[in-house]
Parts: sequence; structure tokens; C-alpha cells
Amino acid sequence: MKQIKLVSQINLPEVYSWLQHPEAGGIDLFIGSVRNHAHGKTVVQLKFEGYEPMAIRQMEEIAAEAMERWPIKKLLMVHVLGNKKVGDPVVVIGTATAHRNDAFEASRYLIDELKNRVPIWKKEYFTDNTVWVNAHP
Amino acid sequence: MKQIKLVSQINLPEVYSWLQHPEAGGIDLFIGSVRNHAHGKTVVQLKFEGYEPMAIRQMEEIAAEAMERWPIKKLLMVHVLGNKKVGDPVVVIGTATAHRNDAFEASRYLIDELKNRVPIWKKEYFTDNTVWVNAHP
Amino acid sequence: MEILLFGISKEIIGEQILQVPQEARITSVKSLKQWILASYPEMGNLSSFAIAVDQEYATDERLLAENQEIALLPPVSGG
Amino acid sequence: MEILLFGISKEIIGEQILQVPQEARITSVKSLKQWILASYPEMGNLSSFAIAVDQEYATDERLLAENQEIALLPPVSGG
Repeated sequence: MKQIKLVSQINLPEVYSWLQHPEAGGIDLFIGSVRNHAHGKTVVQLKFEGYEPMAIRQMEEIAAEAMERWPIKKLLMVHVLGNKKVGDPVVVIGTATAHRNDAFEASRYLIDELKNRVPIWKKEYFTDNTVWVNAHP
Repeated sequence: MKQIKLVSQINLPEVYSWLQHPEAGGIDLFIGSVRNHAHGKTVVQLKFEGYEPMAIRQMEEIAAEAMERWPIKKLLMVHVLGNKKVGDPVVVIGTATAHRNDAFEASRYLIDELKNRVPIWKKEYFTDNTVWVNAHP
Repeated sequence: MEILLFGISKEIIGEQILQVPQEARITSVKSLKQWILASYPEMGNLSSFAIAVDQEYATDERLLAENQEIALLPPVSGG
Repeated sequence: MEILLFGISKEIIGEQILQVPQEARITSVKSLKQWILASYPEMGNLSSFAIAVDQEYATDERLLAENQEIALLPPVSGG
């Protein structure tokens, strides 16, 4: 079973309760947030923009790849869109598997591929200006 | 910073909020629970017993090893003791790091070593009898 | 031909949607990329950009036709 | 000499704490393990067991003395 969505806010207790499965001995949750500085400057706010239908399709594809490689009971990928404060959770990846190593490996694959392929863009607001992350070499 | 403890019940929102750190871009949480069957039989209840002071010492040692190997901003290891129902979280490992791969690797090390070395014993109550897990070959 | 824009490409091009004139005679992803770089040289400062056709990443060889949903994707930075 | 018991070893030995008589002349972890196996043969059915001295795992060569906290640890199964 999988749950893939774009939301304005991440609800962790809901995430954990959805991931529970009677045959899963381990749940791995990866929660990404944004650090308070980048390039030596202070980030004051953030905005995530997505190409929503394609982002969902890419997340579905990545999830399908993971479910082919690892015996996953439950898989969750949730990303936020919109304005966020530093420290807010912006992405959560969750996998429930019978054996814990599968959960670690699958979650790592899911977050790595999400960062590589899912069309979502982060804009960082520094005290002096704004920057679209990754845009420049 | 690290938090290591034995508790009667795991509180996940508290765990997550303790793990937040302004310089951490990623938090990996591993949550272990007990499956509803083992050896083809149905587990109805569980009990965890610990050699408490030594369990804490072992967890502290494992945590110190991990903090030497990976740049960890926050590290948490919490294990329950006492009676539990199938599906209840029984152990939670959490790491907050600047870079996500460190969090995945450190969490995996922590749970693997906890399962190897920390003096805690699980008793499974089946419908027909009880078994101390791992006791027999 | 209309191209959906996201992130920094909206700022560089100054539009939400890029209208590519028929005279540009775009037939493939490759020719679209070349036209974009010629028309908006600042796009060349990006580390890279991709084209999506019907919500999937498209290779340079992909031919473009009517009724496709085409998007210009600057380097992603989710997560 | 008193040995703290945990898990299945409490059930096999039938006590919370195992009293080892002075006559057993236990001087090392190795001799303690041998005495336990001789006195409670069912302990030999365990896949293994460890001895902790002062809350640390002890090797077979470790010498035992007065005032140490000694514990018998069946195979752990936390997590």
C-alpha cells in the first residue's frame, strides 16, 4: 500500500499511524527540513513550488521502483508546497517492512530519487535577497 | 546531544520535537514494533525485561561509538520495558544530521548494535504458551 | 506552442507561460532547448534545464506535436 | 557470590538471584560458566549466555572478586 501526496503541512502522528502494519517489524521515517543557513547566509523563509501533476507521477514511479526492489508493506512520500519556516518538516518518507534493513535501504532510495527527479523547487529567502536553490552551477 | 532512556511508553511527537536542530537537514527515525506472528504462531502479548543500569550503559557506549563515526547533531535511543501489545512501538532510534546519508547510516548502526548488545529480553505470549525470544538455537 | 514555466525560469523569462511563435519551427526537444537558449541567453547560466512532455522527462530526440503538455524544468530542489 | 538473573535464566534456575556457594571456589568468568552449566544443565540448551561484571560484558578470562555486581545474561532480544 502506498500514500503519495503534496500537502501544505506535514502531520507526523498521522504519518506514523498510517504506516503501521501488523506484519511490519520496522518503520523507517526520514524527515527533511531546511537548515537555517546556506552559503554562509541566514535563511529566513522558504517557498516550495511544484509542477504538481508531474511531481505526483514521478513520486508514483519512484515508489513503484522501490516496491519492486524491496518487500515493502507500506510506503509513504509526502512533500510540502507553499511557504515554510526554517525547521518546518518539508518532506517525509516512510517505509514499513518485515525486516529493518529493507526499510533503511528503501527510504534512502526514495529520498535520493525524490531529490533527483521530482519537479519541486525550493526558494530560499535570505536577509538580503532570494535564491532558487540548485539553479546555478 | 543525546537522549537515552528506558520508558514504559514511547511518545513519538515528543521524540520528533526533541530531535529538531537548526543545523540538521535530515532526521531519520527508526521505530520497531512487534509483529503479530512468529514461528507461524500468533503473538497475543509481549513483555520486555531489562537489566536497566547495564542497558543504559550499553546504549551510552553505542551512542558514543556512533557519534565518533558520524557527525550527529542529535541522537536518541529509547526502548520500552514492561507489557506491550502487538503493534505498539517498542524501540525508537533517531538521528539528526546535516546530511541525510549520515542519518541513515548512523540509525542503522544504532539499532543493529542495540539488538546485539543491549541487555533487554523480549517474552512473546502466544495463544498456547510463552517464549523468551532468542533463548534457544 | 505553450511552455509551462517553473521556479527561476519564470523569473528569467518574465512570464508564467512561454509562448513560442510558430515561426520558430520547433519540432523536437532539442530544437526547443536551442530556441530557448537563443531567445533567453540568461537561461544558459542555469546548471541545466529539462523539458517535460506530458508530465514525463523527455530526451533531446523527442519529437514535439500539437496537444502535448510541455514544461521547462529548471534543476529541481525539493526535499 | 550472588548472580543477578534475567529472562529465561530466572525460569530455568527458579530464582531471581542465584546464590553460588563458597565451596564452588569460583575465581573467573570461565569457572562460573562451568559451574552454572554443571549445576543447571538446562542452561546448556540456550544458544549462549554471557556474564556481566559491574554492568559490562566480561570475557572468560576475567577474574571475579568480592563486591562486584555479577549478572547472567541470556541471549538478548530487545528492539
